[in-house]
Amino acid sequence: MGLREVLLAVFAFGALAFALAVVSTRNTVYAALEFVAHLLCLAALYCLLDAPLLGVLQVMVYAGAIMVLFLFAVMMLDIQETGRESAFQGPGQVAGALLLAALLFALLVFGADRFPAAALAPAAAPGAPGVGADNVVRVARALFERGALVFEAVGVLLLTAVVAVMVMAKRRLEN
Amino acid sequence: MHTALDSLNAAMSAHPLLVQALAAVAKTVFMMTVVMLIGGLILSWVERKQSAIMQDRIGANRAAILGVRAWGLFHNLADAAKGILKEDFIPPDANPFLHTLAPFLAVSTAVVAFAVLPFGGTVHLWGQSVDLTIAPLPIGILFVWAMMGMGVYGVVLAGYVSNNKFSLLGCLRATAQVISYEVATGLTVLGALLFYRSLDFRDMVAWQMGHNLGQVPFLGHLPDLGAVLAHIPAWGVFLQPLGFVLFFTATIVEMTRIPFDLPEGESEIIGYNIEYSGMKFMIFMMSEFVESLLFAWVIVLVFFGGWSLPGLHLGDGVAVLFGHALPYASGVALEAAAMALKIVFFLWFQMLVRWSLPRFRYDQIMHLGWKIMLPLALANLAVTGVLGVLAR
Amino acid sequence: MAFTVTVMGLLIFAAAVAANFAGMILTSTILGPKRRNSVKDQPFECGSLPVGPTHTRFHIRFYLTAILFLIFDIEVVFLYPFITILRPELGVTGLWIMGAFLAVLVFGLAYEWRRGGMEWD
Amino acid sequence: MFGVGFFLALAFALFAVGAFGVLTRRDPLVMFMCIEMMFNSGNLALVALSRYLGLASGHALVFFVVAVAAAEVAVGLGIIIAIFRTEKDVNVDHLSELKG
Repeated sequence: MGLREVLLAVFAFGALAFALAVVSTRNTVYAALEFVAHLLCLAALYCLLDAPLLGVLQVMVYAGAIMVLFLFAVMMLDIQETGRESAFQGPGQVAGALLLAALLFALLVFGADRFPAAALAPAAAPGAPGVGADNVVRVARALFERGALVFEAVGVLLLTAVVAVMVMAKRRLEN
Repeated sequence: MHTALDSLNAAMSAHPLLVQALAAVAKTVFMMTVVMLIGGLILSWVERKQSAIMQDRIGANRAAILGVRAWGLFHNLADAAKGILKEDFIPPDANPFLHTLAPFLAVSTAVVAFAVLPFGGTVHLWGQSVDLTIAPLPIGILFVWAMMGMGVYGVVLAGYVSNNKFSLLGCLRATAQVISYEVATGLTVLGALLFYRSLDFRDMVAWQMGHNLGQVPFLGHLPDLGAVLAHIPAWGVFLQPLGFVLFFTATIVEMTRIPFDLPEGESEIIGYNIEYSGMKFMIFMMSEFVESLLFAWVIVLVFFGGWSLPGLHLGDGVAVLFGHALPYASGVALEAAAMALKIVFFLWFQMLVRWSLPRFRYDQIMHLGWKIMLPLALANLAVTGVLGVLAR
Repeated sequence: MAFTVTVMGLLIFAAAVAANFAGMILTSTILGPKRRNSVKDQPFECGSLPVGPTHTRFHIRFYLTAILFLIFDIEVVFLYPFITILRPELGVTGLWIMGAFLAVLVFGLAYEWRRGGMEWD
Repeated sequence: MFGVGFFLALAFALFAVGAFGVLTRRDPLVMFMCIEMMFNSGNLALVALSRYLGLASGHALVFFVVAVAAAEVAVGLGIIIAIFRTEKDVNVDHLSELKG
């Protein structure tokens, strides 16, 4: 087992452990911080899977912007005190969800079993996003040569989001 | 003696990973020393002396060891001792772990960003090529931005866990200010990256060393100037003067120094760190100095040619300075000195700005960021992009 | 090999940074005196007694700023890979692609500007 | 050991954890984080599969997913704030405003 395998194991375990922590923590701020840690583990996994650009995208956008928005929302709602006694649904619902999650996981693991165990394509495969300096260039080609139309659609979606948030905030701005 | 050296050489040649591991440790020690010395000790001394010079005072000069005052240099050691020995106050309602985590995050994210900053090219040791960068990632500059983004958590946590409404308001203002200018910071370097075509700092420096202004697409086409421009190195600042000015301004806001120091406002406003004392408070202050070194370094790499020195060419074991051959080692030393001098210049320039300008009002900062810098950065990018593509 | 070396360097550096600053903070926590009293434990509000709840609600503008930042951060992240292939490969087509995208986002910025989402006082 | 199957299983586990969180939590913000976790498990599967198949298009897809997630969070959190700011109580079970 080389350094790479050890790191993969550590970050995979970290991602799963922090995910479980998010689900089981009562305090919303702690849950948000654990989610950030979960995201950082995922970013490290992306880097180990030869996708450093996605790893840094994950940290910049998810951890650096989306989660900051979450923390702002937590502070705006001031839910440190409320929700303490009723963080979870009733026991029946929890048991049902647990069963469903276990079933889902079992089903999907069964499906994943059909992939050859150790087969990750060599990074030098034609068209593959290699880990070197051309990683960015290859992803950029996939984004802007074949995905140009989707890219424009994403732009329109972001515009919609800005307009929607402005409309929601309008009443409060006028007060 | 000879035999010991020989056996060392043999051992090193036989274990390439050992060479790299030792090199990694050496690079880490070097970088930590630089950051702690400059960010932790020297910059706060320079700050005192620079302000004293500009205000016609003498500045800090009393701290002495055995009567030696050394121009006040020992004040920083006295500060460090005081920081360690002060009471570490944790508000009774605050979570001690998170209260401690906040300053730790604020400074360590900024320092980890140094991992992608090169301090030289590549050297060869025992048949191994060793990059003079701790982590030569292909997405270097984005790594710095990502770490800056993570630094926000230190501020948010400090404000939130302190259980003080002024801390909370201070942290909101600080966060809003820093994230507003992260967009401007990210947009203003893009014009220069259009030429470098890489997100790796080493490629950026290599491009600036390998080109002159005569070879730049739209400048090189101007018939009369071509001959003159061929003597000027193609540094980012010549390609992107507006981009450089905007970037420099945005970085000063990012590190929340005067004239944009609303988050802590030393004299009258109370900010996100009011419930901090002793070493933790000093660490918040130190993170500002660390960021100022970080940005000076990035500016030199992106806009001022990194370690390149006009007229100096390093080839395969030979150095040529304006046509005169030099020993290779002195060429390398010249490059290192050029890099260090450029960084020191920008650190000094940041100090100059800090002590020259009065503080902005909060609405003025937000206005400047969103209504002036962002449109200007977008316009700069659009013009550069169109010219760069059409004059291909 | 190159990959392992990069990761190893980053990890060694990160560990050194973490150990350094954790050491600095812990040393001061251990060495510093601890003398608490009820006045010192009060939230610091410039000498006056604390008034009202700690977690005051704040203005929606902070949230709007964070939203704008999120949207433009996405745009910046798209621009970085784009700029690396604009000149050698995409050319004029690339200008149209990014021009349309930026125009849409600048429209959003202008909308928020006009509706007063960026007014601070 | 660390073939594509490992990463897919990890992605599925994260998806299951996220689904469990959405079903059992009452705090709207934590529920939202769990939805993001499910998004992210999809991203992890995409990255692992494009590594497996040697394609860059999976990476491009992750870019789009993150952008869509950002838009979704901006609007979703806006809605949550708009609803729950008027009430003192932050609990999805007590939310009857949207009932027809």
